[in-house]
Amino acid sequence: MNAQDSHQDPDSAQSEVETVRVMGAHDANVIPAPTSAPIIFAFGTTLLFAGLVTNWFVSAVGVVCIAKGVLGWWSDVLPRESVEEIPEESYLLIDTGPEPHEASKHLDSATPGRVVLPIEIPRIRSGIIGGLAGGTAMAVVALVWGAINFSVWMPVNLLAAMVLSSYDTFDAASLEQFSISGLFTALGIHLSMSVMVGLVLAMILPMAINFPRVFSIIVAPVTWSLVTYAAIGVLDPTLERWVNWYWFVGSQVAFGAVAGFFIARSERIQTIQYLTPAERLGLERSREQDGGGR
Amino acid sequence: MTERGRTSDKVITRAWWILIVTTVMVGGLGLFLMYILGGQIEVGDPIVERFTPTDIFVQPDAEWNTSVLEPGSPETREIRKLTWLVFAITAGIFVVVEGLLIYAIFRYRRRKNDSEAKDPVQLYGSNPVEIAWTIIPIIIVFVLCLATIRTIQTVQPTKNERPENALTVEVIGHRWWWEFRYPELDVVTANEMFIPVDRPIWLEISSADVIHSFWVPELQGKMDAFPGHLNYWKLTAEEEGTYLGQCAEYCGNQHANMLIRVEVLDALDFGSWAKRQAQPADVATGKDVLLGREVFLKYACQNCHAVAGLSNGTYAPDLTHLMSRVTFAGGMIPNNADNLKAWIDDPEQIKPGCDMPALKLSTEEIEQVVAYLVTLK
Amino acid sequence: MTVLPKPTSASLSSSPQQGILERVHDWVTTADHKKLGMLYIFSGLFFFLIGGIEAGVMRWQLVSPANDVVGPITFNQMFTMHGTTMVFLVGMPVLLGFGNYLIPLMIGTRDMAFPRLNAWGFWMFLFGGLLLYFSFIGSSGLFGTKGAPDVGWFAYAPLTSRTFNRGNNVDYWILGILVSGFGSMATGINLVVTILCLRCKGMTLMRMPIMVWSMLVTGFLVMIAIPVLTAAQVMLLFDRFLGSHFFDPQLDGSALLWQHLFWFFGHPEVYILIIPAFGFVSEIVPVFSRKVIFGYTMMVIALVWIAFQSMSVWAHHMFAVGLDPSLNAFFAASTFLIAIPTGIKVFNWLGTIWGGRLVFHTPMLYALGFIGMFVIGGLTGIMLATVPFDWDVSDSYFVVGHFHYVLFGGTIFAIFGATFYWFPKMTGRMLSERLGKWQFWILLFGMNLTFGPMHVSGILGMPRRIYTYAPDRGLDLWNMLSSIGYVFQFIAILFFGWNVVQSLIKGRKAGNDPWDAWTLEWATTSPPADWNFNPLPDVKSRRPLWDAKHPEDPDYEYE
Amino acid sequence: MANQTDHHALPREEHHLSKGKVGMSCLIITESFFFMAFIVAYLYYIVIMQVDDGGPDPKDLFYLDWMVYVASICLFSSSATVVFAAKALARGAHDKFRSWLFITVVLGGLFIAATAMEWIGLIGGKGIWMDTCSFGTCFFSLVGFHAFHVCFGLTALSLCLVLSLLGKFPTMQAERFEVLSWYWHFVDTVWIFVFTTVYILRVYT
Ligand code: HEA
Ligand code: HEA
Ligand code: HEC
Ligand code: CUA
Ligand SMILES: [Cu+2]
Repeated sequence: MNAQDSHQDPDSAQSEVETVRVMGAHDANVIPAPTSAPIIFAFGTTLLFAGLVTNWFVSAVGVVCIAKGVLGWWSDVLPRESVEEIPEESYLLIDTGPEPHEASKHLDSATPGRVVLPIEIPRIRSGIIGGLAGGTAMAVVALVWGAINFSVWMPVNLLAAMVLSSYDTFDAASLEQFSISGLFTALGIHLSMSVMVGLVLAMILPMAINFPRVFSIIVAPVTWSLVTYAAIGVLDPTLERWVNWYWFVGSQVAFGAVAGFFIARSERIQTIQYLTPAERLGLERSREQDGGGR
Repeated sequence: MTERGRTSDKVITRAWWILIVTTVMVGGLGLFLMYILGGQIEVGDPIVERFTPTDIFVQPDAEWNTSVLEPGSPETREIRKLTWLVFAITAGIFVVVEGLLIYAIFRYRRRKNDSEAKDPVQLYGSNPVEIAWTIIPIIIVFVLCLATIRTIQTVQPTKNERPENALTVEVIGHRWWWEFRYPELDVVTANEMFIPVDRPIWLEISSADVIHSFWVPELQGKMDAFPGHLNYWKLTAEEEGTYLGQCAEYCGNQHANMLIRVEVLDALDFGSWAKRQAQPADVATGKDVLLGREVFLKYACQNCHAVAGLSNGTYAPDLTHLMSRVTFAGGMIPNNADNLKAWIDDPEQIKPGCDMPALKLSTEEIEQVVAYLVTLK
Repeated sequence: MTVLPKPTSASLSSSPQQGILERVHDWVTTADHKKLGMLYIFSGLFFFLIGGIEAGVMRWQLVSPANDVVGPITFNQMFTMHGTTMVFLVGMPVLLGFGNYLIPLMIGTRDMAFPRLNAWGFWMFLFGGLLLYFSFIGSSGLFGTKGAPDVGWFAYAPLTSRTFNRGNNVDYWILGILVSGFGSMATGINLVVTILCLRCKGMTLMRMPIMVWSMLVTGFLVMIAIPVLTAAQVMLLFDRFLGSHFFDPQLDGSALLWQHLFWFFGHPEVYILIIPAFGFVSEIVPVFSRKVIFGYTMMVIALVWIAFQSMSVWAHHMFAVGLDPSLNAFFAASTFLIAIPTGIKVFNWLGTIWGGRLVFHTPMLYALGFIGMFVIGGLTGIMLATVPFDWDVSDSYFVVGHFHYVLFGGTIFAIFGATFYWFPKMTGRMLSERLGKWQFWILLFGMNLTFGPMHVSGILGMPRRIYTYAPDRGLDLWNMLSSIGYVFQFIAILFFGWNVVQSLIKGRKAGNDPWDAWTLEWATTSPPADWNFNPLPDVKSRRPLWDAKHPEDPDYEYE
Repeated sequence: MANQTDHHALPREEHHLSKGKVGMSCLIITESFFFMAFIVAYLYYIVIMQVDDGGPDPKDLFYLDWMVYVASICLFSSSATVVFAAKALARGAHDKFRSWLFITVVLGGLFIAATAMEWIGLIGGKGIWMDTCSFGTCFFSLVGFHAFHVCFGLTALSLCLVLSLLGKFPTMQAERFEVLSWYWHFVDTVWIFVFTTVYILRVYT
């Protein structure tokens, strides 16, 4: 333990232990000893700055305090921390029970008092696929409407007008033109909306609704259309000007029907939520890796 | 096994119903509000009159209205549509969340006959429910983003989007008054901005000292006035009348008294106003008036104030047509001889901390200089 | 539950017959995280009273139009000192103080990672705060002008330059906050290191109480945000003392750069003020619902998400400065996104009380009040993030309403909740429930009466930071209401003060675990011994005390 | 025995990170953000805005003569030598430790000397200082803070050297020294950024 001259001692095993004691001694039976160094140091620093707005003399006093604080601090931690031993008595009031020896139970085989909801969910993927499929169906309906009445680019541009406010002033002829920015904007909006709505449907349909078909083919599209109807003046005045509401509802229904179909078909899987992200990323050992688990 | 099945089934069903009711309520409530308040209906429509809560937002006995919900230009009208949308959405969410909270507080409080020891079912969470209440807000936020982006595009001009027939006004913030310059008309005035109705106004906003912010709520949102660079803003007034505004960025002592008055005139009146303003008004006659003019020149007045044809200080408000304005000192007091006397005697009394010094004029000199000032029509 | 033999004396160093000097000496030389934590909380609450009185001066001045209680200069000093105090000398220290006190207890260790640095951090904060307040008497400076700083809590350039502020008051603002900023950085680092390195046996990251997670995230935010403020303040100091021109537009500096730097700090800062509050609520709600927290994992993810997101939204405070439209759009979108993780947290709290068996002790009242009020503030935040609407109401009382709902209804409510919840642990005595409930209801009413009408006056066109307004603008009623609300708040806070004093002297003895709670701090004595635990605990789940209390049905079987 | 299935009782080493190392990493993050602000200011005024206030164009000032190169090389190589020193100390090879540490200190000292020369040239020779122009403002604060950090690191390293010469720097301090060397690496890394912004970007744009 004569650390003072251990630098002459090439025995690294010994020094390893010492290192741990110096740097990470939090489980040793000691607590840091009281010290006046920090307050003196802090006071000095404050005075140092306060000197700027008062008098250089204040700063000078500050420097002296800082020096005293720093030296005091050093002598507190070097060559090793000054600490107080703690008594042997026990200060822990709990006993968290025996070490669990077998693999732990899982919530899916849980007793009544414990639940994770619901035990099985559809694959998240099914929501995405359903959304994309539904989105395609919806787009087809919209394009057909466009092709019959204007050109196929009409619905695309109308959707893009949600962001591109310059379209507000366009006439039908310009809106029938192909525009690359219109295409990408519309695609972006359409894709993200489809996927998100698909996901929500996937979460809701299989478990919550006793009449999923009715919900996805009628209730949801109608609700959605109504909301759109109310807000369209703000969201997309261009669309408001040209839209045909029958076709609009039709396209929503197409979405609901197709997305609902895909979601209903999907298999259910067991929920995996009691695997923590840290475990999934391998940051901490999981029960699988420990050989426990399912 | 059956036991467990039943418990969790019950909780599942209940949890799902929360979610569905939530969604439907947001949808329903939002629907209702959007329909009523949204862009569907133009102002003046009886439905709006009947249902909007604007009643609180108009100032009942106010001489001027500065409510942001009373649009007076196409720009603010555009903004107001978005405002109602976001009002409706947040109001819907508000009702739902607070409703659920209050419901839960009453429904799940511990009753008298609940035994202390018995703990409720330990419910750890639920992936699908959590996914749902992540995605639904994402959808809402997505829609809000799109609406916001399009309104920004419509309302905010960039440097080279100056409308062709626009009238340019250079707005310069000073501590604590506003300077308005009309480069095309060769007019300079202070605190009171005159503009023609129905013609786009192109504002080039800047500051002579610290940051200010130009804000006339009924005509346009605010735009900061920075020293050292120009900000561009545009507005079109739709009705003649007086609009009140105020500096909206803290700029020191008298930030509170840095008011703006916008007078909207019809094209003809505006034309004659501009013509009058472009000419000097310094046509002093009469003994007191001439003496007053001397005083104005003798004391430092002329170093700070410009009077066309007499002095050209730029530090302080241009006084060339002082009496064509209804108020002075940053719009805080009515413009009349008595107030002017009090002001010149000791500005500190009226506007504490302001940048005009008391020049210690004798009562006589004050009388004279004010006699001169009131000729500046 | 196996209760091990009761310890007798709770402290090494303090014997019962200590003179006042020895006791003071004990406190100023302490390196014990619990004492420092209490010092933090106590000084923070003290500054809260000062800041609250400053608010009172403002409300008095604004109670009626064209009022003449204090002049513009005093008023401007009041809101500057009020804002600065509440943010830097109340919010941060109290929250960090609770972190200091609780983190080592919650993760089952004996002290912070760097106990002396911890003490230094506290003293830096305190001296910094005192330096700031010294400006009231000390800043007449060379030119004999002014007293306390009067530039607003975000001190926009170039108002802060020598040209426009000749006395030393701005210097006091810079230096006071600079000094206490160093302290905060030290404490932030200390929290992160403690949490990452000193967890007891079995305390994996995903078993830490949400409160510990929130402090970890806060620590990171402090490490990232405060240095940027420090750098900006140093630049300003250079401008004022060495004549450099970072922020002087007359000399090709940029007033905008200050805003970018300040808000790059400022927005994370407001999350530094709310995330620990989220932590408190996440501890209190489950205990008084008698249920495990709903969706622990998502709660953690949401915290981290909020922290990251908060670094990319700063320019939403600058929508009116004339940024490029595309930048405005970007920052609006980024700001909206924060609603999602925050929503997750709100819904998960609802999920926690859903199906619980709610017990309405005072801490729970505050936690529920927090949820209710914070949602209001959050939703007005969303409205502000809508750029065009922000052009309308930015820098108006609508904003003042927004941030008081999140700061008062959020942070301060959570702080009161936490005080009622952990006071027994810290002092061994309960606060009076009766007084506590009175305080809660009066405060809830008072704060809504104060801050609710501010939204209206903002919409009616009342800018913030004005010391007076004209009588004919329809603002009278709303300001009157706000000021009346202040009186209610004042009374409520008096209740609190009385409650604390009363309970310290003759409060009911608390026992070690008065709320029948589940986290580790309740597994030691109240107040804890200097060394917290002996031996150090060994946990197997997120709720070690649940395991101990229900050996037949422990948590670790399921997590 | 239970090790296979017992995932609850993680062995302590599992999450036992070193306080010193984590603490230093945190300090480095904090400091990086501090420097970031100054680098942003420099980029903003000098590289992006190219403020023209009569101040000198950095192009004319830094002809990238051998001094800047040599100083940078000194600083960068000192990062290597400090590693050798730390390794030596961990092995208990105290003589080697001292020599490597000495070289490090010398290299750092050379860097500071070069900075000082440059400053003397700018202030004394060209009359440029913080208050003369935007360039002075940004340059002196950024480079100054970096130099300040180098000095701080140098002081710490020299102290270690002195202690070691006095025989008061035992092997058990190896981890502390390693942590200190991280700080030194950080100071070097900052120089990479400073060098790029100040000397490369502006001079070659
Ligand atoms: C604790 C502090 C705190 C917190 C948490 C917040 C949270 C938020 N703030 Fe606030 N803010 C301040 C403190 C805070 N703020 C302060 C002090 C100022 C003024 C500074 C000054 O100028 O002096 C300010 C100013 C401010 C502005 C600038 C206004 C201006 O000056 O013009 C903006 C603009 O975007 C804003 C937005 C937001 C948003 C979007 C949130 C979001 O984080 C809110 C998220 C929460 C919710 C949305 C509610 C819960 C969510 C749900 C129920 C889910 C469903 C919701 C949706 C789908 C929308 N804040
Ligand atoms: C955590 C933050 C926080 C808190 C808690 C508060 C609390 C309060 N705030 Fe403040 N406020 C801010 C943060 C906060 N504020 C910020 C950041 C600003 C912006 C500043 C700026 O613009 O620069 C601001 C600005 C601000 C303004 C706008 C000023 C302006 O723009 O002109 C107003 C106006 O009414 C106001 C009022 C209040 C009131 C009435 C309270 C009340 O809730 C206060 C309640 C407290 C009490 C009632 C204390 C009671 C005291 C006692 C009981 C003492 C008795 C004891 C003794 C005598 C020893 N605040
Ligand atoms: C140091 C500069 C200075 C001098 C000298 C000065 N003023 Fe002023 N004056 C100002 C400033 C600045 C204002 C604007 C004050 C404000 O509104 O905050 C002002 C405002 C005024 C106004 C109101 C103008 C308006 O439209 O708001 C009048 C009238 C006026 N001054 C008259 C005078 C007279 C007469 C004298 C000489 C006896 C004088 N001033 C000398 C700086 C000066
Ligand atoms: Cu100008 Cu406020
Ligand atoms: Cu913000």
